Amino acid sequence: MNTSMSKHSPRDRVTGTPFTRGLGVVILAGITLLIILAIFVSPADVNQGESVRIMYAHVPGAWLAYLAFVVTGISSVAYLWKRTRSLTWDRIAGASAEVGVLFMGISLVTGSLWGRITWGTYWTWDARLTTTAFLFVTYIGYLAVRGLGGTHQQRARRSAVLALLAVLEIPLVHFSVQLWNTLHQEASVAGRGTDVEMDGLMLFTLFLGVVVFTLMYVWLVLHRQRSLALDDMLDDSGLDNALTARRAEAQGVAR
Amino acid sequence: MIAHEPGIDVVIDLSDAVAVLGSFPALAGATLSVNRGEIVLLRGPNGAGKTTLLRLCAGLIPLERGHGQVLGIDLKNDRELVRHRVGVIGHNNGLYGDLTVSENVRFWGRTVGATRAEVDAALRRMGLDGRLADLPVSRLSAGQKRRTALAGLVARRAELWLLDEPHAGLDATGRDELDQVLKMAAAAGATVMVASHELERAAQLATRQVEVVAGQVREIGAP
Amino acid sequence: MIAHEPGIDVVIDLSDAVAVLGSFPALAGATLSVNRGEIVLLRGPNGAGKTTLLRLCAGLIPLERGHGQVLGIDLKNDRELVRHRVGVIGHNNGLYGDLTVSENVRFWGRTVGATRAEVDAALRRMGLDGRLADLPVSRLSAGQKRRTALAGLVARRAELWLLDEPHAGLDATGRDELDQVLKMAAAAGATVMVASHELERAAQLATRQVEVVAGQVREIGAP
Amino acid sequence: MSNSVPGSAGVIATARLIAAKDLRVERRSRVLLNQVLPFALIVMVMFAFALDSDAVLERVAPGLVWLATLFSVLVMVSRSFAVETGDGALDQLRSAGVPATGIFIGKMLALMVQLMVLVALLVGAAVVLYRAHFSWAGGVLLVTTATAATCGLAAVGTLYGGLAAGAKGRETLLPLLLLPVVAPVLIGATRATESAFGTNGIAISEGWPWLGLLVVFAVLFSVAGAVAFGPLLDE
Amino acid sequence: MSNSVPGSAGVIATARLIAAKDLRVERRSRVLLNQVLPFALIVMVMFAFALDSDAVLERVAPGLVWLATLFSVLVMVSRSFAVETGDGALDQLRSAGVPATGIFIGKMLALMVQLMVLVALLVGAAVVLYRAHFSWAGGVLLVTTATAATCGLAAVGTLYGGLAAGAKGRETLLPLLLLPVVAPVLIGATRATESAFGTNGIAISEGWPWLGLLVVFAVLFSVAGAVAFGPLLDE
Ligand code: HEM
Ligand SMILES: Nc1ncnc2c1ncn2[C@@H]1O[C@H](COP(=O)(O)OP(=O)(O)OP(=O)(O)O)[C@@H](O)[C@H]1O
Ligand SMILES: Nc1ncnc2c1ncn2[C@@H]1O[C@H](COP(=O)(O)OP(=O)(O)OP(=O)(O)O)[C@@H](O)[C@H]1O
Ligand SMILES: [Mg+2]
Ligand SMILES: [Mg+2]
Repeated sequence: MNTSMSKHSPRDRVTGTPFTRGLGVVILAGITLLIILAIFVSPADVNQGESVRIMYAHVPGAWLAYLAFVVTGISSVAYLWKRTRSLTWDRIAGASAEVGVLFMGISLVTGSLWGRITWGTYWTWDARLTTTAFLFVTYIGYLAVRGLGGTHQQRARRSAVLALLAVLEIPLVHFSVQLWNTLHQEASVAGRGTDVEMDGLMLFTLFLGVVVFTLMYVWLVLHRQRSLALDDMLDDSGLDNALTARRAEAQGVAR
Repeated sequence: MIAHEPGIDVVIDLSDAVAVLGSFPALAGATLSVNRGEIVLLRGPNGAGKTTLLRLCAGLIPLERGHGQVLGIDLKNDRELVRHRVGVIGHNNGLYGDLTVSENVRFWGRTVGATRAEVDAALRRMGLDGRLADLPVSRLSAGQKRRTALAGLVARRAELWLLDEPHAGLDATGRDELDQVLKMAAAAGATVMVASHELERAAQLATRQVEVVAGQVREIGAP
Repeated sequence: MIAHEPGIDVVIDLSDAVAVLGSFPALAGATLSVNRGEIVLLRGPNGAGKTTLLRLCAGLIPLERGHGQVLGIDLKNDRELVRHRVGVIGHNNGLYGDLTVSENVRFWGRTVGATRAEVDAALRRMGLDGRLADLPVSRLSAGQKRRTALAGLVARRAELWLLDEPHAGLDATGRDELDQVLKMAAAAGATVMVASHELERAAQLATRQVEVVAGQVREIGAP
Repeated sequence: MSNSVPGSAGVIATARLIAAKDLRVERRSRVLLNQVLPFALIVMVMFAFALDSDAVLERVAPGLVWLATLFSVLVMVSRSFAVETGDGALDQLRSAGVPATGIFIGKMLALMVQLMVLVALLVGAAVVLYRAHFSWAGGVLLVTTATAATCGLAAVGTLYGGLAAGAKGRETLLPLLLLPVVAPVLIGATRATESAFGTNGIAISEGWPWLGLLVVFAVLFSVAGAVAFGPLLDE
Repeated sequence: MSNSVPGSAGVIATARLIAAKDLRVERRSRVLLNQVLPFALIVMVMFAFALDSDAVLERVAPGLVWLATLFSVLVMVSRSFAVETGDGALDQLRSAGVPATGIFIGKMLALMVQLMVLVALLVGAAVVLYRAHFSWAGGVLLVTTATAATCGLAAVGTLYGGLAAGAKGRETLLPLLLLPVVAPVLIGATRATESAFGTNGIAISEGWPWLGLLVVFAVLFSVAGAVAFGPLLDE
């Protein structure tokens, strides 16, 4: 249980802290810079033309979704391991999965817009696209299981098991382009020796995008984790009230 | 003789135990101590928390707050360990409708390591030999199903019996048979806790009565 | 006042009735006659055919052989017509777990044309107003579910009440409330038939007892 | 009730009660929204993946929409009757003398409303996923097709769902009963949708005869259900 | 039991008990034989309808076999757990302290046996219906593929079936959880079967890596299930 929070007065029970506020400002600045670099400064691609600018949202989105799901997996391990068992880990896992689904959604939407421009279609049954869709749905299923109800521990246990199995799909998505011959871009940045040479400024913009998305991820997870903690606390204080009420009921029946 | 670890004579020991269903404290601070060999009757109005108390003692639901030990095992950390030493029957029977009476009883007996002889004895004990033994459970009457479930329970030698309205549906003979089984088990060193609304009948069986009201436990003198 | 067709004072009239479950004659030639205003207790061992007898009278299963009339309606040809004049509660409750207590009772009341006021009265009668009324049925305790089912039954003005172990699971207050409801209904001209294994309790309620043994009916003198 | 004998509600009133109850259960449990919908979408994705060729896909998109609908119908019907049989409510309905025709119409209507939502979303998904072409001219045809097809599916689903409800092993009996009967719906709806989409250059006018088939089917099973539901439920 | 305290049966004994019980229930109710099997066959026929072109059909036959298997798995898993939850038997198993790993293995084995029968018949049907080519050389590959795939499907089906068993709306939660996860099985089994059939001129040697994927999947989920089933069932 997160006992440190209950020491504060209710007024302090907001999800923001000076750190996250500072982080928020940095992120706003970062987004501004990213937009400027991505849309105005970086060059158009030889093959892709202007549409390559979508990449600066598409690729960081996918990568951060991976990161989020991996964090969910790691927190789930931390929850399952007896020595570090704490609902905080479970809440981090849940928060991270939610943010991951969001980023995966961003990547899917930008990807299909991009596809419309370069392949002439929003969607095609390419392995990368399909496996991405499966990954997306898997985590929707994960969130559905979190919402099943039951005690907090039960929720944590079930979803942790599920998270460990789900995270294994990530390599499948990542290597799908090699497993199947596909339309989609091969791993050109993080992949093994490819002959694609990226323009320096493009690479930098992409790098900046990843950094900004990472900061956004951290900001979102911190807030979401805290709001989940508040939800759980609300449950607990609801339990206190309910206990009092039930005890009073027992008094009422006293002979 | 039922085996037991020597020295543990307080079989159930709850203090200020809270158990939560959904977000409702069905048990709101229950304190109860039961010794070996007792037959305790749980009484109290509908929704008071009797079923919840039994399930907590069986290690089926978590102990949210307070302390609890059953058969010397801490409910907070090791409640899974309680289970195979406890015999439970709830509101449901837990039977497979496609299997026959004897197959069901044998299945439940064997999951807890009972021998064939023990299973047959249990069937006889509950009057389920003869025509009924080979009838699929789905064709039984309500009381016959309850009997079958009880036979499955009798087939194992539990140290602690937790029974939730076991008499419901049984006919007069069945009730007598069950009471006799429970008394014999208690005499042999097992402990029994029964929730029931049939107060006159259960009072004859019990060595001690306890009232559950709004999630709390109150002692009532010996009957 | 419950309305009834004048002149029909024999509400149930079975002679040598046979009802078959699967291929088993659960009722093997039952003869029984019940007058308006009676409260009949059906007793007898498990599997004797009490549930089958009740279901036959409710028009739920066919009359295989023999003769039978309920409320003046022939069971052989028109058993569907019996149904909307009879109130039945079986071993199951027939509730929707996702709906609340009051929604369930209102639903069951309205299927038989009960008014809102009647539904509310039934809820109050069974002690289901207050916190419970807005709780989904899936969260209730066993006895609370039974109460809800009974409230749904009370909300309608049946001419013939057929109850299969209605007390099972109810607490002491609930039993008293139910008995009172049944006595009032009988006094107002309805007829009641109850199967039960709680003989002491049911004997106080009944005006007449009847024993079912191996699919046949035997009279027992007034209590 | 004129003779002051308390009777059961009429057919229409019953139908309304049952439909309202089913939709309320759905609103509480959100099974359609949270589970059937994603399921149907996944089914479509799986098909697409198993077929694995764009050219083929585009050609069979309308068929896949209706195939996915069909599998969802199975799930929804079994859910709809699980609600009734879980605690013996169906038996209780029978013994309360509630008119079976009313039960049938009520459950069918509730199913139809849910199916309409589902089909609307699936058609949307097909337009995006399989690049089906959606012309506004075909819209009218598409909407009437969807209405007639859902009506037919809801009718036959409710009818057989009720039949299978009491049986043991109903999880598997239902598909067995349902799938062969709805084959005409599958074909008719697919062809009508194809011509609404203009798939394979089929003209819109070619769709109307298929629509006729769907209407006949819907009327047939609605009437059959209304008449036969009572005997089917009875023992 | 050495300390004379009556204990529960061991993992292996439990697994055997549960598997024997499940198979006996199947023998009594004949759900697989009388209902799932025809269902799967109808699904395959429906596909044939929806696709409606021999050339395409022959190419996608292996995919359709596994798609039909997949849908049958859904039905069979939900049946397998309906047996347990109908009268609270699963709860009773938990409260008897029966080792969860044993329950998992037992139910998985029973499911696997039934699936093997199903797949064998579906492959046979594919050979006939879709005129798939069956070479004896590909036989070994086919049999090992079928074994590995059924093992994986049974494992993941049992695992998620148990998870969904207690939940409300389980009829629909199960497909949502199951379908995206088994996609790799679908793909792997399809490709391996294609090369065993020699569909599209794919060589048999190309099938073996896919078999590897299936084996990894089966091992992964068997182990995960054996370890995680207890915590998943528990409240
Ligand atoms: C709906 C359509 C799309 C989806 C779901 C999608 C999905 C993804 C995913 C999941 C990744 C991360 C891959 C990894 O590193 O493991 C990715 C990366 C990438 N995508 Fe897409 N994508 C889509 C469309 C497109 C299109 C149309 C293009 C460009 C023509 C494109 C170009 C890229 C590039 C360049 C990368 C970075 C590759 C790397 O270095 O790994 N994507 N996409
Ligand atoms: N999710 C929930 N929300 C609110 N209340 C709940 C919830 N779940 C259970 N309850 C309540 O918890 C109590 C459970 O009581 P329990 O089943 O232990 O009663 P009992 O003493 O066994 O009653 P009975 O005699 O009727 O069997 C009931 O009052 C029920 O209404
Ligand atoms: N298909 C069948 N084959 C053989 N016997 C059957 C079949 N179906 C039902 N029976 C028997 O029919 C009888 C049904 O009795 P019924 O349910 O009416 O008993 P009851 O008097 O209500 O018993 P209880 O007190 O246990 O509720 C039982 O003995 C049952 O075993
Ligand atoms: Mg109880
Ligand atoms: Mg009975």
